[in-house]
Amino acid sequence: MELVVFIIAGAMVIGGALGVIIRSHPVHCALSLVLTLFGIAVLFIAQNAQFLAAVQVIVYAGAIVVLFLFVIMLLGVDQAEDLRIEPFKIQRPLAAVVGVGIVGLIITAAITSRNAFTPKPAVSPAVAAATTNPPLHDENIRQLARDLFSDHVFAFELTSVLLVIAVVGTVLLARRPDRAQAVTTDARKAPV
Amino acid sequence: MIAIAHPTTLYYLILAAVLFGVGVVGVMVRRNPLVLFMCVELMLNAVNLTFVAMARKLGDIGGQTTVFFVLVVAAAEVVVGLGIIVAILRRRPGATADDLDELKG
Amino acid sequence: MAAILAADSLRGPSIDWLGLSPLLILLGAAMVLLVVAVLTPTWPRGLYAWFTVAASAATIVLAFVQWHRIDLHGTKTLVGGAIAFDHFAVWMTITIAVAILLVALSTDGYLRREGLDGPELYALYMLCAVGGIVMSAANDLIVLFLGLEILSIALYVMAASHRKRVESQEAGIKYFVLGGFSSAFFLYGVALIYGSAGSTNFSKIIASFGSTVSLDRHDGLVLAGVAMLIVGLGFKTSSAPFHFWAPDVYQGSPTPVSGFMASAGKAAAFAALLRVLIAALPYWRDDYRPVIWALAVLTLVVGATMAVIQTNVKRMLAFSSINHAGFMLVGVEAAAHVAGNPSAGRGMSSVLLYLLLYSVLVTGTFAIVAVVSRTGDNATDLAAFRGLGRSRPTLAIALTVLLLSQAGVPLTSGFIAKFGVIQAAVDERSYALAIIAMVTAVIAAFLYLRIMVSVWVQDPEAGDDAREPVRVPWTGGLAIALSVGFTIVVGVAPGWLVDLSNSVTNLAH
Amino acid sequence: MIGLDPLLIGGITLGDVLIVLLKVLVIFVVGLVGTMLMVWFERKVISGMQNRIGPNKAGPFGILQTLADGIKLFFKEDLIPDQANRFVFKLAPYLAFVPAFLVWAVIPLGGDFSNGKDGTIVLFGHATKLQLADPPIGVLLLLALSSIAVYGIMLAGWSSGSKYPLLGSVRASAQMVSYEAALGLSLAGVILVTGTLSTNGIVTAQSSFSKWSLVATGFLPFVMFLVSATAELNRPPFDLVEAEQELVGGFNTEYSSIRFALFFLAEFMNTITMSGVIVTLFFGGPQPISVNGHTLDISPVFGPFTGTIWFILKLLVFLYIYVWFRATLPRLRYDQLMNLGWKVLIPVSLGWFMLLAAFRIGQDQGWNRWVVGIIGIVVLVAAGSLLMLANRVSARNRDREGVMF
Repeated sequence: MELVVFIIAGAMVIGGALGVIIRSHPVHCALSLVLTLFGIAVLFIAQNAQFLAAVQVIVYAGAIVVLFLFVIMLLGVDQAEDLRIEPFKIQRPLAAVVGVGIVGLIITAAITSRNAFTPKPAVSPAVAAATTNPPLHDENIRQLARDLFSDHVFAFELTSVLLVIAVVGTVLLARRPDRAQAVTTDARKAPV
Repeated sequence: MIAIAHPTTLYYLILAAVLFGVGVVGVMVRRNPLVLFMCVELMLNAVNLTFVAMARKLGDIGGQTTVFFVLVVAAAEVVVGLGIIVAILRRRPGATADDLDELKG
Repeated sequence: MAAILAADSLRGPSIDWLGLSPLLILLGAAMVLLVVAVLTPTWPRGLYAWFTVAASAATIVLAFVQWHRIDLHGTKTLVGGAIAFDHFAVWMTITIAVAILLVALSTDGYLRREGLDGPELYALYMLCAVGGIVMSAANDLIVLFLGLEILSIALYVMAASHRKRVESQEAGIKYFVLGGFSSAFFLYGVALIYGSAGSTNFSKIIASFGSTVSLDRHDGLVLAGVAMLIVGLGFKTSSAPFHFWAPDVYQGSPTPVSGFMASAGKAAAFAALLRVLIAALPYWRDDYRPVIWALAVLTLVVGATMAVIQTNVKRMLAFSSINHAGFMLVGVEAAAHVAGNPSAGRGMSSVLLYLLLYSVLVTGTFAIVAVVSRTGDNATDLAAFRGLGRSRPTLAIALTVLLLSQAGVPLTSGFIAKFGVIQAAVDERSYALAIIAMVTAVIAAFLYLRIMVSVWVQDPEAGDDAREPVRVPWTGGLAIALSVGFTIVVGVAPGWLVDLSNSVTNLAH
Repeated sequence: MIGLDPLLIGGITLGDVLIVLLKVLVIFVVGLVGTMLMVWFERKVISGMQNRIGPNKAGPFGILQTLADGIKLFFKEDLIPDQANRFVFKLAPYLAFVPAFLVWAVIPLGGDFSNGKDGTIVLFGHATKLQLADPPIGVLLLLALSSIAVYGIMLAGWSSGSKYPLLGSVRASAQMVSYEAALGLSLAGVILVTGTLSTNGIVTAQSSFSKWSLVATGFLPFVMFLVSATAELNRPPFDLVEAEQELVGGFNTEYSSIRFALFFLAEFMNTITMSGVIVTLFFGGPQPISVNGHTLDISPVFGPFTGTIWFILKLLVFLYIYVWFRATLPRLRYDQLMNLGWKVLIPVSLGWFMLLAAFRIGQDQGWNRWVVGIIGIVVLVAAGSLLMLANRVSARNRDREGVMF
């Protein structure tokens, strides 16, 4: 059952990811990204992370990709990129080598420490506790909340700093340059 | 739950690694700054998947909490990144990463 | 339902507010600055900068109080083990606060000249400093990552903040894409370490690896994780081969911001590197030390040789900062020899000393470049410095002192810094590394010499080429003076600072 | 795992599967028929308010008018503009339509909630909830689906390859993303009071009138929710997306035939869905009206479907309110819309949520609730006046610099 879910969602994830890097049109890329994000959300549910699955959809699909699409449409930068042009001859082989290298590295690492993973640990503490007394309906959310506000409370507060920076930064960047006193790119050619 | 065969944590780790690799290749190959961001998002999602898989393996909720933080970071990053892109594209519509050549590097 | 909720009420960790006070001061000051700036149409000129200076000065004072408290009560961790409260953290707090103090002073005149007056940049400096301090004090990989992101995202914005220069926005976008890329690597490393250690908390990671039998350790995953972490932090510290963003970004960013990146940004990244490698993963030191060694050699060589062929002073300084990063890596390598040992050599303290001294140096240098770059922030090629010795002799002398110090000439702080790391390397018998470092120092000296020749020997531009005269605002002048003064004082009488730096090796767990 | 229905505990028999399938089928059919009736209802009510007759030819009272319209649309020629991005153009109507349906999966449509029961009833000898699924994240699913709904509109406008639809869809997505924040914040108040994310749990918690979230959260979140839900739906007075005078027909100008019908249906379906959500969140869903232990008991008449009757009655009230809005309120201007969203709804719902949270902490810690309330309100007023002051200063700065934003 979980295997079936894994295969379908995994296909969504990889298919979407390939779509992002292969499709020439930014809007199509964004839609492929959504496919990947949904696949990931499904995998989260399959691994008992319901809350994260919902947040993943709300934040990523509902906000981030919408923002991408919004920028694409607002700026009208939706012409397709010609993927046949390769500015640097070495770029693609190099990318392929690096990509395969990284994937190979991690997979090798994971497989060498395989014995840590293969025997499915049905007796992990949380699961063990769950089998003895039936878990609350929203056990996952409760655990997450408790962890968030006890062990990770400092990190949680730090995210607020992060959001403040994002807001201040966007306000700073969104200001238009005053046309009256715009300085050209080369001050030497500008009438001083 | 009908137990036929459970995908082990290893399956998820490999899937995440492949996703991460695709993201890396994308960042190195593509030129449209918006698509570059999307590839970075792919990489972050690969990390999220890894965290959740690890959290389940360890029976520890901490991995899921971390994913929550990564989501916040991703949102903040995208907001700022798109802000920069809007600022730059407003001046020069249709710029790709290769057109950004004021800085020789 | 009520019964369940009551049973659920959780107890948060206890919080030592005084221990967190430097962070809170900076955060609060940033908030106050933003709120008040929104409520008043315009502030009297220069008040933003002075407010920032006051906040960072308060931070420094509070940091000294913390230093004393640690002397009395020893180290500990705060807020449920999220961050460490030790001399290392306090030292970095001071370093970063000094950096924003100097940068804020030099930003004031710069922003007014460019017609960009506003509170946002100052608020970002302070928020960014919060990120940097959190990074260097982190006792948890997630906290460290969030600090890293706070620092980086603020830096992306700052790099792109000059609205009138296309180069600035391009620098922003380049930095952003590569920064996001490297953050993802760092985070993947965190995920892999979390998977094998079962926690992201440093204390728990050490406990987990310390207690398990070697068979049970998932070596492959940890090694891959460490590699990813080093790649991620390699970008942030601009170590070769992950340095390629630095010249472009330093050149494109507003000049005081470049100074901020080279000082606070680099300092925080190195502190994070030390925390991760030395504090969290001492058991893997034999695995990552060769990597650090290779990075150090590459960084030293690339920084020194590439710097010499540049013609833009900001790019030169970027490569020079890469070369300095190489020196710091020499110190990190020395520290890695003894990671986890009770007697923690001189590696770590030499790196921290280097960071403080270099931060002051480089902010001063960039303050001078900011002044010389003139309106539009574009006159940063070597030609723009020609004849500075004749037109602004005091400024030229200050620049000469700072450059000599960067080159590592005795009687300046740069010498103390370089001497420290090389001595640490020699202590740990990394003779090859020490020799390479010294050779590259000689090559890099040529670069500083080129700027000095421009300043003192060559004639100023005349006729059509002539640019507006260099004007030094007094705040910028003060920043330069402070930096030069510190450089000479420490260069002449380094003993007290070196002694202080020797106590940073006692990390909290 | 995902929905803890008593039906699915233990072994799954054929009967259980059939019941689930039956639920799906009923929701689907009733949803479609309900949408058609809603179109008719709206036209009839508006024509009544405007003193005309409205549809009256097809069937009794013109009730089959929508069906006739649907058949006509179905047989019309399907046009795809030359400039259109064909794949996305075809995809968009489904993206608009599907989320509206999916929400019904988590809304409790009935069941027995009397005396603190959790809504389980016995159907054909199987204990089950009158709800397709009850995931622990129910409310978040609502938010997720409402954020997915943006895609349909956004992509429809963009893929048409035509100017006005694009403008319409850019407006729509900005509007929906902006109001989603206020929607989420007012919803957070409900979650805080009921202490659960599951829709079933939220309904269970609202066992009497004083415990209805409407009352328990202090009425304001409901108003906020209603306003931002109307904006999410792009219904009047927030229907700038399809402001005919400005945008020809809005994001769906280039659509015809069955694809247009899908957008049309999605809009009305969404209205019903949102009414259902409001009833569930604030009005106790299938719970009967009960004040001080006196319950208005209609169960002897309707048996196990009492809850469903209550749900439908409450739903009808909101459907009427939406039609009423449409008939009476003038449309906002775009800047007014954005100001309302960002400068009023979001700050107010955030402030109110903080106040609720303060009360909650006070309750846990045993503080005096009056003191908490007074301090909270003083703080909120101070923050509010700061915000207003800041708005005024920035407005003055804008005037001085002569910039548009």
